[in-house]
Amino acid sequence: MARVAIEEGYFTVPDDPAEAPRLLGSRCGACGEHFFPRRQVCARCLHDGCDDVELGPTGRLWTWTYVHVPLFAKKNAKVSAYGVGQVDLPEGPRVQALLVGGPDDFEIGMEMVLDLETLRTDDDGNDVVIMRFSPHRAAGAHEGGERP
Amino acid sequence: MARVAIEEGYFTVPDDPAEAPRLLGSRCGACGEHFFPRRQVCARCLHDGCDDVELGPTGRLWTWTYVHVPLFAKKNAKVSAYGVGQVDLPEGPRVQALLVGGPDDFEIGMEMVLDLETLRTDDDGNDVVIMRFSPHRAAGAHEGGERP
Amino acid sequence: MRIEGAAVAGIGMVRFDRYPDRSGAHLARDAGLLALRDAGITLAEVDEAFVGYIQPAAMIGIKAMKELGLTGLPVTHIENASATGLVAFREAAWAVASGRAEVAMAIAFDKMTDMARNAPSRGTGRDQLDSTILPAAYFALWAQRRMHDHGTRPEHFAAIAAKNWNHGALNPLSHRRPDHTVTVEEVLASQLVAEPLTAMMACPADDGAACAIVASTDWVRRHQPDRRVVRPVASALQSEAYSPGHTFLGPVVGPATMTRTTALQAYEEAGLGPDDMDLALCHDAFANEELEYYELLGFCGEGEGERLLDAGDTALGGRIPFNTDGGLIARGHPGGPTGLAMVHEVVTQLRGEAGDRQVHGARRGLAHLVGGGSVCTVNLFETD
Amino acid sequence: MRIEGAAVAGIGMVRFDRYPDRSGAHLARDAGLLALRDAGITLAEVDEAFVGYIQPAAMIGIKAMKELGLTGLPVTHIENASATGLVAFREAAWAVASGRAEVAMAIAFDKMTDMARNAPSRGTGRDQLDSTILPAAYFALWAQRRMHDHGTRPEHFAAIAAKNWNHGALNPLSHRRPDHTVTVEEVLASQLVAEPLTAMMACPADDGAACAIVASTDWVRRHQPDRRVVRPVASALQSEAYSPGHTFLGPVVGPATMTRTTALQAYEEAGLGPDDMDLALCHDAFANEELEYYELLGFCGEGEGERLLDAGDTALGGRIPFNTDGGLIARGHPGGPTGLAMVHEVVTQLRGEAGDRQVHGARRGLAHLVGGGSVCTVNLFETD
Ligand SMILES: [Zn+2]
Ligand SMILES: [Zn+2]
Repeated sequence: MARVAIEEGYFTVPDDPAEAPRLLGSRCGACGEHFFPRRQVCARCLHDGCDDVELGPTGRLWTWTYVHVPLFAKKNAKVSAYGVGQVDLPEGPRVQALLVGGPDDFEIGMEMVLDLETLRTDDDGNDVVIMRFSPHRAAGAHEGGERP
Repeated sequence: MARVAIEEGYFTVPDDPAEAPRLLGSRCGACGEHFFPRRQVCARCLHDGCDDVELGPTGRLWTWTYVHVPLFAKKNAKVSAYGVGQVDLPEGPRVQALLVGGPDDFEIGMEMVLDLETLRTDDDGNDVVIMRFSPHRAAGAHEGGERP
Repeated sequence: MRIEGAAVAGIGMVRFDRYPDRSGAHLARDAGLLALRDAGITLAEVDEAFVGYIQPAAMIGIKAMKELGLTGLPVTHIENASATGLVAFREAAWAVASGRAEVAMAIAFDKMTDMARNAPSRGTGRDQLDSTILPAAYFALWAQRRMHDHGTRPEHFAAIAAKNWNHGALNPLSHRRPDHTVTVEEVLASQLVAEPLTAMMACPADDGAACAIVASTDWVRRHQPDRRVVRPVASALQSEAYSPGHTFLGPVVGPATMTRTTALQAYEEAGLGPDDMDLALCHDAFANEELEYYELLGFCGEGEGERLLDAGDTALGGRIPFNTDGGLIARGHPGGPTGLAMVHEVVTQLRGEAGDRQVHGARRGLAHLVGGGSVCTVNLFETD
Repeated sequence: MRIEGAAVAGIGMVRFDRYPDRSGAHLARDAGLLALRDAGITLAEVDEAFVGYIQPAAMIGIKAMKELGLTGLPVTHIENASATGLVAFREAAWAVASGRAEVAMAIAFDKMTDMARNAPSRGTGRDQLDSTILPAAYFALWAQRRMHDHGTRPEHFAAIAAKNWNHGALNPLSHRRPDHTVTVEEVLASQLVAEPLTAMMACPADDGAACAIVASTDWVRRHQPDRRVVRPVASALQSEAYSPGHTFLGPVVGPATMTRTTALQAYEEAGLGPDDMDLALCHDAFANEELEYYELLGFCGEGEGERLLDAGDTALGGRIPFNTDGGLIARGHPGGPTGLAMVHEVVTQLRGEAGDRQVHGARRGLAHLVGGGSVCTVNLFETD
């Protein structure tokens, strides 16, 4: 019944399913730049010593697409279409991830929120979850809107 | 019931199981050097134009070993020990291949003969065969003996 | 640093296509034999070879080289994702320029059809954290943002794709050689892959091999006195520099702006600029990329790519024809060999041997690729 | 051609071992940080990088480099089977010698434990035509033939293995550091792998990373005025030349004689000979190889290797100590990083910083590897 991440070290899996997960990132101890995913050496100033931080769970949609042929050029596609996008976190990082919704649900600049999707059940009976972003219904979708 | 090669283009699979298979090689049209397996460009004189020839089926054992840990450094070994060797064909090429027999059956310089081993049955009911060398019982095993 | 004293001595390629019955090593052999014949030599005259392939494998480069002969020459496998072929060429050019080789070979082969077939079956596009973005989706993200920023329409992308399909029709070595003039409407009507990109805006999955032989300029002048000598003069290679908006997770080819800084470096090294170029080959795995590169390679200002395209400047007959051989979209993109097919086309054009697609009076050409990971390379060639 | 004007500015390595919980990219990062620290710089000062790995994968080299920073430097993946690390080093040395880089990095990582685990399950050693000969069997074929030709006994191979295990005990960076003196009897009593080779005569499967930074000699003298400057002076690389008895099918590393011609080339390029060497590192994936290389590298005549060994000449304290760091057998052989671990050891020795295993007064060293496919490389280093 527990939920486990598809891969450890990328996002939190809150005990309460109603709680939004957060991204596991880093902050440079020297210049303050934030990164996702975690890294030890700062990509901006090369300082060796980033600290663990949690990022998100909201962000703004920088760009998106909707994939109609998921396994383009591979013939044995058996999965449905899905959205993917890049989301700018308020802390700075731009995150590529799956999007929840259809091709008419997305607009550049809209507010997005991280959530978790259950992919399958593992051998121990745990739900294996992956992170994704959904349009944030409560927030304004127009570009330039204030961040929450 | 038919026999098929594990990979095409390396050895003949005679209709008569009692007949020895032959190796599919090449002979340079310019310098006459022989090669196994087939090749288009001569490795000796770089002439572009080798002709198909059949080689063997006998040869002389240049060196051999007996593998006691077939998947050395891999933990899931489930195959038995086996011999491998290099056999010098009368036409020139030295061929690495599996050997039939136990560690006490081999001696450098002994005469070897090519045969086929059935590995499995494929979906069409054919026997999938691989080539290997066996000590040639009829021939002398001492080094320097004349070639047949 | 400018490449001094190196020239292309020979080129050869196997037309990109699907070759289920031919091994990569045999494709490489055939491309290598063509290049050796074009150079007028055998492998015995080659001092060093760089073999490019992307397919996940070790040691097969040297095994492929053995099909050409066993002369003992140094052989090194070079891999740089889609940029592999040009980077193998860069190594060959520098081996000559540094004096360690008089004649060096860059050769590449790949079988994308095998790679597609052998891809992990769990690759459903969404059940691995680091693989959720396929290349088509990745470049579609660029396209969507460009449409938002500049009002670009899918018709623009379709026009580029149609142009490159039609260029391919003029190239006997192109994978796709349409028997009719491909139209914008036809491209738009093909299968939608990822908004707004359609199947005809994308390169095919194919197999192939290509080879280029580099020698000292002296050697080439001596051995090929009657031929126009084509020289590589700059080969800039860059990986991604950090900038805000960088994405770390998921397949990426780096920010589009990598192309700008890499091109600037190449122009500076060669002492040349975009106005000196007579043709350009770029990474058009997806048609919208080419539009970006018009600007990033310096052929027009930011946001002016559509105008350049609409004016026909980037088609054969225009001011700076792009992807004269059909580009990745038509000529094909097997992976490693792609960059060497570009060298093949630039050299053919600068020699004046491009037949129906000849850019008249072409004296300088540019070859550009980006590769996953991410890298970018811009290579400049000139003839006298 | 002699390498002029290049010197080693920094070295770093992660001790080879099994690291199930650390990614290859993280191992590379840690080795890279050690080398950068040893050079006294950050990645910002590095002009070009060559990343080596054998594992069948594309693009992961540049992903690993990103862990060290995103400075935009050119990054190229180099692969040459077991010779990968030394060939990446060769590229870095030439990038500096040719003037295209002032500071270049060679970095390599591999996880043999992953490769062993992920090997195709059908790899039973006998159900594929081209894979019937495992490396252990392949080198056992050499050993059996040598025993036939020269009367060599398994005790000789065991003596070499024991020596290298015991050298490893003196090296904090060795994978295997036995807590007792390993004896010939102990080596012979270990599991028989392939006649006549036992498990203790073979290198382990391990994970690791190593890095070397090369800079112009001027740069190194300027930045490291108090340190002995170690210079690569020759790096010969050869593939297999055809000779009668060549085997084409099945895993091969080429005829043993490749080492002779490659060493001759390196000596000639450097204007040095075997008598000038103070230590040598060679490809001792299996102990019997080292015996062959005594002769093929020119340290004794043909058939005299056993005498050299018996006299203790190739042990620490002897005339020409081989594999002072434990060699592939003890220090380990993850694949790509192996050659850079050799550079690490040669540089440590020539700097005079090898502690308990220091070769007194060492001024020149040799590093040799062979790689499947087949290639051979011999690299010579010297200090003032
Ligand atoms: Zn920082
Ligand atoms: Zn011949």
